[in-house]
Amino acid sequence: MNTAATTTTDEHADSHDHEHHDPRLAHHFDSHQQQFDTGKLGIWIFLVTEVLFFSGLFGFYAVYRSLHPEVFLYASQFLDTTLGAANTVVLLFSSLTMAWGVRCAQLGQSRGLLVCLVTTLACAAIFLGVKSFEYTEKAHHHLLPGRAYQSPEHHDAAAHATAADGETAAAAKEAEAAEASVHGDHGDESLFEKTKHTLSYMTTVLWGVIVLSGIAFGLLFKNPNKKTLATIAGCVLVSAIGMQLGAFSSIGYHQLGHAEKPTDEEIELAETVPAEYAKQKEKIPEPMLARTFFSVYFCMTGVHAIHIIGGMIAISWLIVRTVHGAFTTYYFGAVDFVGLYWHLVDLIWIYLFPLLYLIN
Amino acid sequence: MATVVDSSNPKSDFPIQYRELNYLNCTKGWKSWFFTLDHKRIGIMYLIGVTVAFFLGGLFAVLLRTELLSPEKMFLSADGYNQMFTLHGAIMTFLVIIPGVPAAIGNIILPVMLGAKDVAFPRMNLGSFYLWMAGAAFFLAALALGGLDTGWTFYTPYSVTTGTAVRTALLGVFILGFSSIFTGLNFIVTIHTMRPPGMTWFKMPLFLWALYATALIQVLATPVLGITGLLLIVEKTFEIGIFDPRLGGDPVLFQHFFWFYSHPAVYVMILPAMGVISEVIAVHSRKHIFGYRFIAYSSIAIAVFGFLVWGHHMFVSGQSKVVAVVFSAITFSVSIPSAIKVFNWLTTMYKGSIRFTTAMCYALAFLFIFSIGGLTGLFLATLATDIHLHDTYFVVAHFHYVMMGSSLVGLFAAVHHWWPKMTGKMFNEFWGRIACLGVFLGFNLTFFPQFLLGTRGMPRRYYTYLPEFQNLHVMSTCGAYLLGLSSALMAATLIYSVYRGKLAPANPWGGASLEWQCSSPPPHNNFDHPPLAGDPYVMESVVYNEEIGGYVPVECQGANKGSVTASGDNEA
Amino acid sequence: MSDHVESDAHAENTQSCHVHIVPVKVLVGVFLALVVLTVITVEAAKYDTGALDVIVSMAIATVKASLVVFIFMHLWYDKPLNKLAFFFSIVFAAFFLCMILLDSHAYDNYVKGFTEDKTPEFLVKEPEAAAPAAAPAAATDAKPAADTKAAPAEKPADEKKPAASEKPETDKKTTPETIDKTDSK
Amino acid sequence: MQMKLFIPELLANTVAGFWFPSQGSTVAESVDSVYFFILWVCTFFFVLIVGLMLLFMVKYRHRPGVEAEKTVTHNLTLELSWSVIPTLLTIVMFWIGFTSYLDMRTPPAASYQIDVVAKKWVWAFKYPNGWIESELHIPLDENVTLTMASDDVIHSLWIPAFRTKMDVVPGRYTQEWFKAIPPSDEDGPVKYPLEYPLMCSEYCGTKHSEMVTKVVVHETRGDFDKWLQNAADIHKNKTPIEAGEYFYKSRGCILCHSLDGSIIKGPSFKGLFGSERTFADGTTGIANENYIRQSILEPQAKVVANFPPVMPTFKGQLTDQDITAIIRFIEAQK
Repeated sequence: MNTAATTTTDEHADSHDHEHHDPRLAHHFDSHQQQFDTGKLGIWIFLVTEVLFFSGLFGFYAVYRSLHPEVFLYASQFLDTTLGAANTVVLLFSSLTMAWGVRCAQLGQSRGLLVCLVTTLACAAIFLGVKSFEYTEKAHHHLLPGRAYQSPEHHDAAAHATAADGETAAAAKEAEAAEASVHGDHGDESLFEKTKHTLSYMTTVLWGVIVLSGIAFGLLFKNPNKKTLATIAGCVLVSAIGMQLGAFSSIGYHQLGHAEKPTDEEIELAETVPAEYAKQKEKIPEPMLARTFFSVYFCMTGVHAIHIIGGMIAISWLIVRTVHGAFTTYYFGAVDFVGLYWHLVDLIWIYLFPLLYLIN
Repeated sequence: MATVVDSSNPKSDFPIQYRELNYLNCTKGWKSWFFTLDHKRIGIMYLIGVTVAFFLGGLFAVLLRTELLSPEKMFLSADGYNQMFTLHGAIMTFLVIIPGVPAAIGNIILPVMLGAKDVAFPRMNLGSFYLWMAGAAFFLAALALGGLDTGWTFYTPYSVTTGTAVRTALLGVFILGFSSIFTGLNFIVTIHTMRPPGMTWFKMPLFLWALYATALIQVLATPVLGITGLLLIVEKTFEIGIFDPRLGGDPVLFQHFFWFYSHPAVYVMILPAMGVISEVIAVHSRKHIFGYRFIAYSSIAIAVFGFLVWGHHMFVSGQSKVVAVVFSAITFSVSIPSAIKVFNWLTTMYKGSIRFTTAMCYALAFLFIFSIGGLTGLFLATLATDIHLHDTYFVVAHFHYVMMGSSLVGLFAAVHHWWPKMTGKMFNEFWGRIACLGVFLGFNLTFFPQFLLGTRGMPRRYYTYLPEFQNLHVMSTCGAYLLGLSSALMAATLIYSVYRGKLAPANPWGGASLEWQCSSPPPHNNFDHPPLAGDPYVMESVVYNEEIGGYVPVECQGANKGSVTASGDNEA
Repeated sequence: MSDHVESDAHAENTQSCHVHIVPVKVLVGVFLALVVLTVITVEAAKYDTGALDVIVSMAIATVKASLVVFIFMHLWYDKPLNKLAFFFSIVFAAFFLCMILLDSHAYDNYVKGFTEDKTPEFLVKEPEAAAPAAAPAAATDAKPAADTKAAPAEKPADEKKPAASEKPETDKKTTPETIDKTDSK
Repeated sequence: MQMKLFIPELLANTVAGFWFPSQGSTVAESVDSVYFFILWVCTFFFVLIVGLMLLFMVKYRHRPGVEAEKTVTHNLTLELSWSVIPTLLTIVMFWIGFTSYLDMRTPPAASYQIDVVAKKWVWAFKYPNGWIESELHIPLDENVTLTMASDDVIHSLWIPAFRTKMDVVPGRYTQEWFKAIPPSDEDGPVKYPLEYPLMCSEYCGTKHSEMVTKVVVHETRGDFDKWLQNAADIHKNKTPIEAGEYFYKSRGCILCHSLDGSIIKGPSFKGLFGSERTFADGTTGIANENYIRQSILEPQAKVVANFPPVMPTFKGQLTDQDITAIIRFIEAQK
């Protein structure tokens, strides 16, 4: 019925011959309303495919969690709930600004739209920054999917597990001695430090990006012919700053748990087991399939992160078009559609957060 | 020859027969094709791509059948044979049948049938074609990088452990999946929002219903294939232990994931063909289709039920008994809508005036083949018999009767039915019918013996076999040769017509749906004005006109009744 | 609610596009509600309520998701068709999940039985055994096998130990590379 | 089972030879009955559809001057009837299929247990006394339950004559049961032991089509036990080299290792013993008893250069005595 209404244009057929000068209306549509409704249905159906795409991952999660609850109970303690919650709020806020941006677009307030979009982009970047910290930390504790996983239970011994396994008692002792010396050698470069180092490489790169894109932005800003390039540089700048912010604040948060200069004991702890786990009073024995949890974790958050990156690209594209003044009160479909996509990404995180971080 | 009526003169008596400018010649150069947003050109490119893939897949099939002439090794190595049947299956399903009718024929015909200027998202449409190309490229790359020997089903843990190019092929499948999703999305939105005035849901041609149902499946099922492929790639690369039992994974879970897409995909293959048959039988019998609503609803019913039955591929897989019983019960529900369709088609022919054009011959062949294909499905839905028949040549024969016999014969019917519309040329009916006869006989000779092979104990995917099966295998191989030759003859007939064929009138068969109202081939924008749509199956609304050699709307026959332009709207 | 969409479909002017516009107050209100719900779900997770845990956190997540879908994504004001589309995606996903869960639980007994009998063999030795070129793994496994059986003629598996004991460190470090090698094959 | 009433039993049995191999088990009979019931229903509908189609093709073919007659475009009664009648028929089909499925899939409590291990591309049937054989031997008229596990990929154990099939899935046990019955003696007296083919029907790689062995049905339990005892005493009855040859042929070594120097998948046994081997990791060693033993139990430990590491382990499937026999057999291949 709706569709019939929007396509009823034949009585104006003659006047339509001249309407095609409007560059915002594609040639095969009769009206902006039709164009908008078409796009809206299109994006909803795309979201349907996204839901089913993720349903595969959720299915994988559901099967393994219901078959091996102990794995999830055990392994989820290695995830930092506070960081996860903070990230959730950041993402929710980005959803707010996106929805607000859609509203601005509908009302034709392009300045407001620009502000909202940039904020959304920044929030997305912060989310990724925090995520990259979490990934780095997991990687350093060898809490990785598949073969790369190493049990945190005998973390420091793990490096020599192969040796200790099949040997005579004497050989095993020897190996342990060797291990102790290895331990001593690397004592000054604890995992705690290594995490920071990896991140500091990342932040160095990010600083480079920030400086370069900042310069580009500054140079191009005033040039009306280079509007597009300037805006792209601006988007990169915002993304890099956002990521930097996210990474720094999570490092800061992580260090809060330790003294200004970590004591030897703390370094030891940080090195052998993840901080969250170290605090645990009663240790749950490690189940056999503990690594499956990290497969789930990395697959789900990884695919989600890819969607975030896709969303950031789409938002940057919107920013460029906004700067060019493409959107008006009757042509704002693109903003609405990217907004819908962004909300869906948010929606998936809303489920991922309790499913992965909050298992008790 | 018929009078050529100039499109600039709307007062002329007859609809425009031959336009100077049509979508094929309005612009020139390779760029005008490769960057075109015109749905018809994209459809033509799809058709060419699908044809090439079909002959490649067919070549593999002929080689496979030749190898099976003897119960011992002939000329292929065991690994070569395994790779060949895998690629035959993968190419035929992902590159030929799934995009065949919807993406190739559907792209060309759907908007014209709807009286629309284009599909809703022309750029996405072009994108989906390029994704198809990329997917095909990945398949070829897999072929070059050491082949693929998992069977098109990629069952774990075999696919995880084999050393062949599984990842490349899976990426191809992933990409092709998105191509399919975009096509489906486009069709759903187009059908919802771009119907012309007067075309309510129940005045839509049944082909559109079928495409709509197909698109629903494509959109709902294909993403799961995407994530399955992705997870399998990740599994193979990082050994994350989802599907690999050595690491605590569950190989049966993979089968669930895989068939959740791949069973509905069977309906992606057959539903559009059913839509084609509804059109062809009605038009060439000159009869209103019988039981329109039942056919339309049954398309949707097949699409919906098609989702609920994937487990019947897994009756012997170690799936639990409860689930097997549930799936067996639901599986039978799919057979009902198919039965309804067949009976409705038959009744449509009743008291008609049946013309044995090539397209109609294919449609009749479809009825015959699909009856066998559909009915043999009952054996496989029944738990007790499926235990014996699962993974045998009976299954091979069954799904070839449905997927090759029905879907591809449906595609052939569609190509012949709309060929004049697509190319503006008439093909040689005599050779067309000969090819059709060859396809029909060759097909049955190839696959009927395989039912017997299956029940007698011949497992599928066997490279050598017990000598008692040789006679039937030889019959089958002879049929395959005949089938291959006939398909080549069909292609030759059609291609010949492009260069030497007679010019086609706008409505050579007397169809009443909108696509026959614009000239052959259609102009770039299909319709200058949105046409008024009526009942697409009132064949009396067009009558044969000697002078033109085709059908014209009734109003045009008598003089001075007001003229009708090509786009079909009445100008006072 | 679909009034907003349809009201001006017949307008003379094609340059119009009518949709529902959500007020700022509502948007901010929804955001605050979402934050509050996030805090609640984090706090709730700290109390061990057993099986209820998942249900509670999923219920809260669903409330949050509905807020996002209906308000931020305007689905509440949207056309019935779009609602239907989204609804069906959820239904199909749910059916899919239910069936695979039903199935994996129905054969659970088999899997567990198998795990007790066999899996240790796969999993315990697995870090080494699966990497194809890991020689020590084979050596270590061969020994118990040889010991448990009273091998009559020869006692073979014992001589090659020394070679294995040198390897462990390098072995560990090369794990990533070995994985790469397996992949590239 | 109770649905047999429906089925034209006599007719079914005479055509069975055309469609099926002879019925070798109790379930075969019920499967065939279900099959023929569906077959007759399908034949009826097929004849109906194609008959009508041909009739219409002739009767309503296009003739000059005769136009299509306008008939009703729908008829609810008619359409409902051809929706409802097939529905009822399919319910019947489901029911008979379902009941005999339950029979096929529920192993009786009292049955003879045989463990099956499938691996690329051999079957290993382990009898209660520990003897492992690559052919399946069973007594007639006795329930037999196979408990199956796979060492590598999915296989599927199919005995066409028994009409039963079950996938062998790695990572879990699956079960399959049957009770062999004597075949009909229409074609003269039945000779025991009976032999039927047994094959893998789930694609499992290169030699999938060679994963075929046979089921041997012994007439009485006594015959079966005698065979089993005799087989298990292989080391008493045969010289080590003969026993080794038996294992070589029956355990699947023959699939990859030739005796004439040609290379199939693995190194040939010809002249192997005592020769110097170069391994994939560059080290070398002499092919002595220890080496061969290790290669059988831990095949990936030392893989000879230029050969793929594909050999499955035989741990738990060969006793030390068996391995010794194999070593002696290899030694004899000069």
